[in-house]
Amino acid sequence: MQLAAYIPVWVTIVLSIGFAGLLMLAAMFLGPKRDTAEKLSPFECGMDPIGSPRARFSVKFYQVAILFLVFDVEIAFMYPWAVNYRELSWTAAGTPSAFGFGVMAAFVAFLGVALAYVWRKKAIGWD
Amino acid sequence: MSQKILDRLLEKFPDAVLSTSNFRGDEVAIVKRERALDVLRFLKDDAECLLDMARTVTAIDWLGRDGDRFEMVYQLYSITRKHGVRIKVPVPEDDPTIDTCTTLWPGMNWAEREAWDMYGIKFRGHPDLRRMFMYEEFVGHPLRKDYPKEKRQPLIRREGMV
Amino acid sequence: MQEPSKPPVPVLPGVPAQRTVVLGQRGAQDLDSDGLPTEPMKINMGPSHPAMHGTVRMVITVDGERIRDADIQLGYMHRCFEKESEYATYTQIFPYTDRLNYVSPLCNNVGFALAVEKALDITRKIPERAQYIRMIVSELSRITDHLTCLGASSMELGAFTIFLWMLKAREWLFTDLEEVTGARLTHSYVRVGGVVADLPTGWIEKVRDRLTRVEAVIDECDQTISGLRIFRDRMENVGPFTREQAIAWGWTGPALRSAGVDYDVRKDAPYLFYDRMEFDVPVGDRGDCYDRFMVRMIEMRQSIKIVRQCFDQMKPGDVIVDDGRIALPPKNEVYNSIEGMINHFKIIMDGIRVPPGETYSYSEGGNGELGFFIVADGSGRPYKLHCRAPCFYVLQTAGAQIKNALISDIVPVFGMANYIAGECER
Amino acid sequence: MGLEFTTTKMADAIAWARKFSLFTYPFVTACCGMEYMSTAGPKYDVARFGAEFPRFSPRQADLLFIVGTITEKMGPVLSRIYQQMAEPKWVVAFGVCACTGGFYQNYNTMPGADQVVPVDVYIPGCPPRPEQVLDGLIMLQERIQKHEGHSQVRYREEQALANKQEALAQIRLPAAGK
Repeated sequence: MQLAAYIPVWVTIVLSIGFAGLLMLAAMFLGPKRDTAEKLSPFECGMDPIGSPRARFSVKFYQVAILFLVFDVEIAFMYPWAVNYRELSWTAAGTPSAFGFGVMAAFVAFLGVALAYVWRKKAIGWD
Repeated sequence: MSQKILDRLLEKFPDAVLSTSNFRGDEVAIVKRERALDVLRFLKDDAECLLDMARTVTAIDWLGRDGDRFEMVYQLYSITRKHGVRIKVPVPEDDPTIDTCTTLWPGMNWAEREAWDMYGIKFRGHPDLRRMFMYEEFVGHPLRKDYPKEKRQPLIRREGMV
Repeated sequence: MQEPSKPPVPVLPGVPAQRTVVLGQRGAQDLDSDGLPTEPMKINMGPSHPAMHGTVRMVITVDGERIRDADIQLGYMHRCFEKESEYATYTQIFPYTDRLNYVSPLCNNVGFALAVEKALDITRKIPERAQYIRMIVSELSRITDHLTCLGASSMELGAFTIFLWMLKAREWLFTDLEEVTGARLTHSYVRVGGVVADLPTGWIEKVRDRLTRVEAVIDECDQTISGLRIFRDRMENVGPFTREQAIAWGWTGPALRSAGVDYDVRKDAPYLFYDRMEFDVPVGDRGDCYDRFMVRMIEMRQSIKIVRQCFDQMKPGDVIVDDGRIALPPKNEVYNSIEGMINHFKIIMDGIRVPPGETYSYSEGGNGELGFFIVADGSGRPYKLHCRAPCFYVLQTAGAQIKNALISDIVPVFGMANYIAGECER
Repeated sequence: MGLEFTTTKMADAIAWARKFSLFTYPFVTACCGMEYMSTAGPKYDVARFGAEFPRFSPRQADLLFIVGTITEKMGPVLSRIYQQMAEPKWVVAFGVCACTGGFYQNYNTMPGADQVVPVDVYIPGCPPRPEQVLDGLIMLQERIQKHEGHSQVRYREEQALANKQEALAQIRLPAAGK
């Protein structure tokens, strides 16, 4: 099991988490903390806040957010596929093969069914 | 060209119309306060006049004039007939109230709120008569002649600022 | 199924009597109800908000994204135009009128000058060239008004390039108007009886070529954005208004024309030389934001046509009425002759004496019918000066337009109402 | 030398970075807004000074651009937004109405925004030409570099006060010990 092949992946993960974490820690410790009651009150375009921000809001927000997540992840998977598309569509023997295209077509088709279902159920629009 | 509106007014409301005049081409009719709403309704619905657009509603503060201190001014116009007239209604100082005309022209809702805010004339039957521009804590009606121009009522000042 | 006896559902104080559910107690009607019960939330789109153009406070009661009720509060930019003008002479009021609708300041100047001239009854004595110059500068100012309104609204809907292109065209017009009036924005160029100074030499050729380039920018923006699917979806039937509603609510200008009423003061009650001009008035049909956008887009082209006709018909002549009681005498006369000095002193010190009386005069401003109601008492200062602000009445209906609309519809409605704080709150 | 040398150099370096990356909160109310558009527009591009990025939330802004007339009703709004901004923060009064109320001397116009918030740079003009605005911005950048902004001075005073109290506390401790 060539674990070594995954070293670049670990390196990027460590770097990204490290960099983000470092910045947040630096901001937390080095940044000046000068909180006043006025500064901590929620920003409501300069007026006194009405009602509490903890009020319950409509479930449709959650629905739209989850649907966005699904199709966003779908696009995220397309990136590595697109980068390796040239190798995927040639077999080792050098003859063109539809494997690369076929794999992604199937993937998109599955999610297309999901999109059709969601569209018909009108879960995407607001009303 | 809208002299015929004044003639119709005189013939329909001889008691309500106090006087009519024509200054620089503007036809003006001064109407008693009690009959003001009927006159306005007539002007709006009558086939001859059909004043379907009220341009603006404002008030004049004749401080120091004998007789009624305030005077409501209705500037009316008809888009189809292309003529217009100005109706003025004297309002006494001790009881500065008048019927609202938002039932005839809903567009005058804010104009009346501004007249209330600036001159202190109450409009009976107005949907929500609140101050149009000034803040609730403001005392007095600023456009009245006896309100000094620079009398501020500050809500907030930095320490050390007057 | 026997109805389980359950305690009455308590109504929370302060929240309007809407069907309120306490978690965990599901009544029978909740199971088969179409939507899940929601509670309205009050949101504060306060004065300092980009979509509110900085000075309108709106408290909206929102059910998720759907707006149930909107209460618009003004007053954050009330600069007491009417109180200030009661303490200023007629000539001193011109700078205040610049700052009413500061997007098309010259239309205000011309409107106020016409009102005072009507009160003085000298409308026919204004020299021809002054009237042509007034028409030219107010039409150029109208173009800058529409450029700013369309540019800012497109930017608020995401089309930042349209904003930059239109701002580029507006900069050209600002520099041209600056050559004539001396200021980019607050010109105070018009006076009672005429204008301050004649057009600089060679200005007309420069503006002729400039207008062709402005027209090219307008066409470019029109082709880019007017047909855009996303843009049309955001603008079409957002805040539609019928003819009767528009007239009843006092709409005028591009808003009223988008609702299907072809009322334009330049056509219905022509002032200056608009009756000699040949231009047409665009009229929409649904009265929604898209129609208001297109009406303004077409109106800009008509204004360019008017300016070109003015250039062709204009002849040299003096630019202000030569009446000592109204117009300041030329400078050499002021220093070299007693009458000139007396005239100059009288006009500056106690203003132009307007005979007692009340007049209402109106002209076509950037947003619609701009009226000035002057009560004169014979002194050099008006006893009362009321300004009919066109966007005051269009904004009044913004609450009704966005009822049952989505929160994102607030932006086009406010953009197309072309709410200008100075004019709306005077 | 030691810490002071680095801290002063470090503070100057940070000030240099801050002055060229001002995030402005455009508190736009009146006619000066049109000139603000032109300043941010293509011809007088304020992006050359790094101050072009408008942030419509006081949390993410460090420069409060007060553009236009401030009325009495707007006073509390302006004061709250100023207090909700994170230090260090600067305030520029754009136009004569924000500086002194301009030629609106009446019951609802506040005679200048400094009645409510401490202003660092005043840009006169009604409206000021875009070049004037850029000149005002350069003046502000010099102030930032020299650490003379109101919030910077206040921060230094508070540090000095804290250090003094700390020093006082140390002196008293041994006496209690004896």
